[in-house]
Amino acid sequence: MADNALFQFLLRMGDNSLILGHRVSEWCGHSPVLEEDIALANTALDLIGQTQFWLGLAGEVEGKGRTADDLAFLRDAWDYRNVLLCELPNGDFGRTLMRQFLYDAWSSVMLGRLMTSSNERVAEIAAKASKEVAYHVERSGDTVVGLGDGTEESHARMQAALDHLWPYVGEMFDSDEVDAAMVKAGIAPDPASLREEYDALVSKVLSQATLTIPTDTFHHKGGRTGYMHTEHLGHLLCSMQWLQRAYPGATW
Amino acid sequence: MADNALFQFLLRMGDNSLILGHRVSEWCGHSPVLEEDIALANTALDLIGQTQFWLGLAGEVEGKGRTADDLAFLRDAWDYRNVLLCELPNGDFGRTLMRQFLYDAWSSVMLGRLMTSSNERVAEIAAKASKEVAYHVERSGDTVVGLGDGTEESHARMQAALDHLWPYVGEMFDSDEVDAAMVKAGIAPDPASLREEYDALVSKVLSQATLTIPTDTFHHKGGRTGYMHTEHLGHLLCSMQWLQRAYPGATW
Amino acid sequence: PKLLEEFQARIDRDEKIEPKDWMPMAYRKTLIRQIGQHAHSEVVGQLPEGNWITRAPTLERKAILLAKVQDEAGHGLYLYSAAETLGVSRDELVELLHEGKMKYSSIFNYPTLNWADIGAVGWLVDGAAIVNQVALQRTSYGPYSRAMIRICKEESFHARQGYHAIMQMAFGTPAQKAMAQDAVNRLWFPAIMMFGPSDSESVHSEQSMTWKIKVRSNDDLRQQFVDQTIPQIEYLGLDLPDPGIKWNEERGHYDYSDPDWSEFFNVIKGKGPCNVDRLNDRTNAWEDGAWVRDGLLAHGNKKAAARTAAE
Amino acid sequence: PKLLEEFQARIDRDEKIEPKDWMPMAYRKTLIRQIGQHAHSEVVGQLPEGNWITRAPTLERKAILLAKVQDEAGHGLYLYSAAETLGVSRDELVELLHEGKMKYSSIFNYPTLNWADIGAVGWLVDGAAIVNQVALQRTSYGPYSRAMIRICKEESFHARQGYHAIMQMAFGTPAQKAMAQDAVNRLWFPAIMMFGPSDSESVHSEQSMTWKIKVRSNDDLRQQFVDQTIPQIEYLGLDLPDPGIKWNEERGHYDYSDPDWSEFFNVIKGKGPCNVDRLNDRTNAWEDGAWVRDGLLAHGNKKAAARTAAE
Repeated sequence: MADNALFQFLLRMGDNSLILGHRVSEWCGHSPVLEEDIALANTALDLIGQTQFWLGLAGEVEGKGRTADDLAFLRDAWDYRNVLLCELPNGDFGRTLMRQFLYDAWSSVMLGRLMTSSNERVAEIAAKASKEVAYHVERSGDTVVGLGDGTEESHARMQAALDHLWPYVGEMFDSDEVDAAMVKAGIAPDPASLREEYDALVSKVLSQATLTIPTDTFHHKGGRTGYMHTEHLGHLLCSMQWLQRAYPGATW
Repeated sequence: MADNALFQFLLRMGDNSLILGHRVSEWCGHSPVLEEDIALANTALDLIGQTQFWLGLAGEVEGKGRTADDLAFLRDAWDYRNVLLCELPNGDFGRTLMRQFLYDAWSSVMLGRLMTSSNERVAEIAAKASKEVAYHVERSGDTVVGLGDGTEESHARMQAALDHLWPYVGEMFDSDEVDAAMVKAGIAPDPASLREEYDALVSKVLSQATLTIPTDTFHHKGGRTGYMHTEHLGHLLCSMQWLQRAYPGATW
Repeated sequence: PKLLEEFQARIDRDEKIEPKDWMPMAYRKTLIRQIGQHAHSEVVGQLPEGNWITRAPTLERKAILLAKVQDEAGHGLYLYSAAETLGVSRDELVELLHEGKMKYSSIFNYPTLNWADIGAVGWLVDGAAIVNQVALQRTSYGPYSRAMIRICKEESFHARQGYHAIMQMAFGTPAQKAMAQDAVNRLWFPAIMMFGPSDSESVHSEQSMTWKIKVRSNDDLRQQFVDQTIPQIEYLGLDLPDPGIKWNEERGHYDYSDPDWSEFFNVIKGKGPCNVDRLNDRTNAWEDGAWVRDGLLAHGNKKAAARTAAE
Repeated sequence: PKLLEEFQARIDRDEKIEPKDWMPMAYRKTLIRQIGQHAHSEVVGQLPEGNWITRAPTLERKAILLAKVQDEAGHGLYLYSAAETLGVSRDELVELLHEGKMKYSSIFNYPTLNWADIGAVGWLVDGAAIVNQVALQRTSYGPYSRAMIRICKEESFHARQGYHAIMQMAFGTPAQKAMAQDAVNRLWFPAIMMFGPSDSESVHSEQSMTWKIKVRSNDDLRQQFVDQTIPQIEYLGLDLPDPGIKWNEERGHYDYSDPDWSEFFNVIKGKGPCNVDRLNDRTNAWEDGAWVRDGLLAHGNKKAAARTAAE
């Protein structure tokens, strides 16, 4: 069980960065200004890099000889363990950046804790990733502030983005037996324990952005357990996995 | 060569209806009014039915044991022989209906000729399909007229659709050695020979629609030879072929 | 009161009420709500299945699915027509849907996540709908009753096709069987919730029963569905989706666990997995299509004017 | 005329012209056109490669491709900055692009149709670009020359990566090799068209050579590219994409067939396979992003105003 729990935990980390990185990469060449094309490509690149580490380690822990690529390209939707937030369609640029900020904030808190993981490999990956994510959260936060406190239109769009995405935030703090096993082994914190730090960070930025956090505490779930993803994930996989599915066994 | 030419000819017929049918099916549940949801589903259904006949016969002629499904779901983009018109993205409803009309008109003329094919199987399929297509072209033609001669906005949109699609019409009348072989065998007409009847039909409807046919005679090509499809076809196949690619050998 | 008594007497004699007949305002309103929701359900119901049309695994499956979705849109049309006999237009009903003032069946707020879901929707969802609709063939309002008769025929066909589709999966490769199991697990409770809350909690039930707008109780219909479906799941060789399911010799029925009604009410309130997407899809389709409806209307008017001028 | 003589003398001495130096209007205009087109090419060039980012076959390939596209956007930035030193803003240039009044390299109007195209774009397209850009490192305008030096370094890296990617395909499964062959067949002529029409037909060449805005002739550069590329195609074990290719002992160069220049001019006129899609993608991105640019600008102004008020 301990190893399987660790495997699940690593899939969650890796699938989050894989799927969000994929979504962000969809922007390529289509963003509002050249600097954003660069920034979004850079974010996607970092996330794919983190994926290689997390899924690579997941494959090792699983011990069945699966590589990071096998895990990324040869599982079907229900075997993915990313939170729903990461798989939601991009929407407009505001929604993409809001999603990025809401995730970066979680990721920065999570990685900070993981740097002191009892598992050295996890701690190493976290240390490396956390430098990148510190930059991401600063950047996505600045953009959320700039657009939230920009024009009337940009404010309205950012509030709509926040309202749309907020019901997906809670899933990042859900806990189950996998998390309990991670806590027990000193590998990872209970996600619920990140909430306070997260709320402080997010509230500060969103208040600078003159945006209002919805009060409803309901949240969607089903991604991190794989029980019920959104319909969007399957479509994403059609593209992402196409070549590996159509030409099995080839080396690229 | 004769058999290979016939195979290519049948692929062209089957791929046209497959790819266009697929595009039309993307509208499901999203059209402007319920009657159109029904009509579009019906059109897609007929086109998929025609595909089963054309590709089924193609597989028989090829003689390698490939079924219509094998041909539909297990070829990659460059092996498709549909004209580019059929694979273009739907755009708005006007563009979809304009594309449908421009194709239906060609199809109705083509099938009329194929009913007297020297190849009995071809003649049979054509006879069956031509009844359906007679209805399609009447319907898509009526809609083009209704929208072309509707409001200022609908007129402008339909003219834009026609301008966008017209450079893809010419490919339907291109001829090559495959067509020459078909003509020689009395199986199918030279596509170039359909143009006069097509122009008469299309001009009549478009003039009722108060729309102006572009005068530029340039046309795109590369679909019916497979030499150069658009980038759109590959994305379409990612969805269309997903299950067959991801779960090879399964029966559905 | 006299009118009302006569009205009730006709209903009690199993006579059909027709559009031109006198009827109580509340009867009319309840019917409009019920038929409207039913119509909306057919329309919104295109979406979860449409989600797999572009990924149907064979040409035949694609054709079957297209035909089914086409039928559903057709059912939407019959039902809007039935509602129109009560003096409300289709556009009004559609507007109420888009404003969130009318509902559609909650089942369509659940996602279709693998190909077996398409079979399961036909088998379980249409299956549950049929149980309800067969009962409604005896409903007191004539046009609604006749729409139900017509719809039931097609729906039974869909349910059979759905069962065949999931059978193919359940008897297929291990991966296919896993998809079938996953589909049944996810859709079981949403399907049995389709009959609505327990009779004890159902708001509109009593009056509707008296008026024969409803003909059988929620729990009664649910039990029938459960009883007919369990043997089918067993035949497919799939695990039962609820550990509470077991045959109750005494009752002559299957026992089953109560679904999580708080989830049901959440979904009703707009918090199901797909509520936002479904309603967005519909409102976007409607708004994006405004120019089409306007264009065709304008053309129709021009033609009519030309005819008048020519006379 | 004295200024002009001095200017030409400086150029002849291989001195760099800098933004504040006097320069003839036509020199400035030619440079703006050339640098602007070059910048637009980097930006539009994101699209054909972006077309495969979501389908990259491994995590590493996806990362490499993302990094490359990011670099290209960066090159766009340097080049717009170089153009700005000539007194034209990035927004003005972008507007000209969107209005169809400025061009970008025609190569980006060809589609990327299989994964090997991504390798081929790096190897052939960036390869051809580099041949041109290496020459331009010696161009007379300082900021342009320096941008070229910086860009060349990254481009050589891309070209090498592209070659490795297509090597993997050419030495891979039969299907992969077929993709590689298909890519080379389709992209060969568009690639050699990148150097522009033959010297005899090139409109702007002579004056640009005198001013060292261009440093080597189109045909000269094209020959260099052909000579360096043929052995690579042979090394990959692929068929040559042009039956006219053969070694000419006497010239010490490869002979090759002239591309179909009518196609080239068609593409320039907007009739390439992807012109409409590429320009739509760019204009849509620009228009859809207007609220973002406006929002960030407004926020910047508020902050500046707040700082001023605080002082």
